[in-house]
Amino acid sequence: MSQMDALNRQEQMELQGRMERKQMKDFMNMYSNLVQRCFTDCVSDFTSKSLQSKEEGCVMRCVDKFLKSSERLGERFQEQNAAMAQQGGMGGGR
Amino acid sequence: MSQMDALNRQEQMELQGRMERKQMKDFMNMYSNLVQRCFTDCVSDFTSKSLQSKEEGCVMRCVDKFLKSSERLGERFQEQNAAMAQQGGMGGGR
Amino acid sequence: MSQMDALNRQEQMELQGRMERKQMKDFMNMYSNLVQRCFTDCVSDFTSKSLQSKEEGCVMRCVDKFLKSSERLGERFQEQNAAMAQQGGMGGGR
Amino acid sequence: MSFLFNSNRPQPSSQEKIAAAEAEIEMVSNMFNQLVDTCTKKCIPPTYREGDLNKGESVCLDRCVSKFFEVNVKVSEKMQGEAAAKQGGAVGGGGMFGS
Amino acid sequence: MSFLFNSNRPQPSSQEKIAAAEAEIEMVSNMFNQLVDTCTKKCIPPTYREGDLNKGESVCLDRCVSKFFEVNVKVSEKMQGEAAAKQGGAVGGGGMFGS
Amino acid sequence: MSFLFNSNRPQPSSQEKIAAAEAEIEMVSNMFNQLVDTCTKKCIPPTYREGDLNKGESVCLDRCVSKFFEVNVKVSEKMQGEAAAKQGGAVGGGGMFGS
Repeated sequence: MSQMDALNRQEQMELQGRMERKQMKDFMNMYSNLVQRCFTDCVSDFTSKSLQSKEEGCVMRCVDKFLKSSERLGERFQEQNAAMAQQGGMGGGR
Repeated sequence: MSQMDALNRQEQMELQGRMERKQMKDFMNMYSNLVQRCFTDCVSDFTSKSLQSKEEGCVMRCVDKFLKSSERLGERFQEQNAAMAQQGGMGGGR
Repeated sequence: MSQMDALNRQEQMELQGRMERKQMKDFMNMYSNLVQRCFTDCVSDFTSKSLQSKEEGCVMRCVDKFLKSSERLGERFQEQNAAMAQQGGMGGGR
Repeated sequence: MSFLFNSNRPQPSSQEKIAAAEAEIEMVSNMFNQLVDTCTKKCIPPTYREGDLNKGESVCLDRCVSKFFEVNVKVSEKMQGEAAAKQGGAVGGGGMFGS
Repeated sequence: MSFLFNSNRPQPSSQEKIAAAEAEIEMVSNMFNQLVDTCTKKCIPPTYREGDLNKGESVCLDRCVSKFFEVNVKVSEKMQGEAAAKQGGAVGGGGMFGS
Repeated sequence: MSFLFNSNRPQPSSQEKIAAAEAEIEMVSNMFNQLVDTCTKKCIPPTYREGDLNKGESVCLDRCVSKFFEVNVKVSEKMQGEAAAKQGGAVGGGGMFGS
């Protein structure tokens, strides 16, 4: 990131602390989006109060698929971001 | 909450201050979600610039129903959370 | 804003600093909502990896229209807010 | 939206005063963001045949703002009524962490 | 959701302890907000013929909470399993800024 | 997205530098979160017959990322153009609290 180079040691540590808090927050958001999405897509029967095995299977596959999607998207994102940085375009490269 | 026990008096006060700010933020979010939801569901006629009485009635019942839902969901949530804590499962008990 | 009058010079500067950070955050949110919205509405063909000229045109018009909408909504919002403040109603006037 | 910020404390500290002012600005700003989101969904069809706002869209946006404010007034009056009915307790709604 | 907060560091500072407690409360609060959002969408039709919850809506909400917790347990178990499979590394999921 | 952070001030303080770096990271992180949201909606049908990504889904995700970046470039160029047209004022868009 263009402006990070200009940070001294202490500033970098402060930034890292904030990033760790942000990472935890991002993880929590990702987790609750995942739950909400898989719940919404897989659970629609409210005639009973426990999860049907069909619903549970759907939720498990949904989580699985979502994690794999995120991973793949993360890889592609970083490739594109790196390519962009080399071209000196948007996105600011390290 | 498992880790709150470990906080000393001063830390608890700091945490409480943050929680009060969070509570106000949560309330504001709840309020604006409520407005957005009831507006979206009840107001669809833009041939006039004032609220029709039919729309107003719908908004009032929507708010009413939403508050009652939240209250009921809050009660059930706390019951489940307490039950979960007793089982020593997810959710971390006081 | 009703309570801002009560702030002294130093408090106002602190508040202004926070507002600048908030403004930047708001701008980033606006920007990413705009991208997401125009992408979602205009790009639906994933048989190729580059943007079709039809899609690009749609995105450009979408951005254009969205910026004009926001501007118009901003004007109306401030008029209403000012009118409200004069009536001493909700919204708190300067 | 000043009903939200009636503090009973005698002498607010600097940080409290800044936080209150910040919260008030955030409330207005939140409301504006919701308005943009809601009214563009109501008034702008996702086809984008031209970049300009046409007459119908412009009028719809203006009326949408007007109705959105009216709904806000109605809702906040109702919530104040509810809060008052619970005899002046803090406006807590469905809050989970009521003190 | 304590599995998220297993820190290996020996002596957390005051700020770290407060941040951890805050994160835990936020996790529960987030979950509640999602629950409200999800379950009202599932159980409350957008017609609002009356302001009270009718029998069907009430029962639906209760069951929705129950199922929502069950789904949370299943998902968190699965994620813990995944994290453990990657031999105890930090739970990072699709995180971009893994240290 | 460095066009957002062209500050004219001579000597930024430590806090300003950290805030700027933080904002830049947040911008990228926001963009990624939006990408995940948008592309999974476009490419993953809500049926979940299997947990793995099938060929069609994988290819769709890859192309979606590519198009999402292209759209970002186009949009940011357009916004820069607009900002420049308003002769180099702060990029404010529809901001409410312009200084």
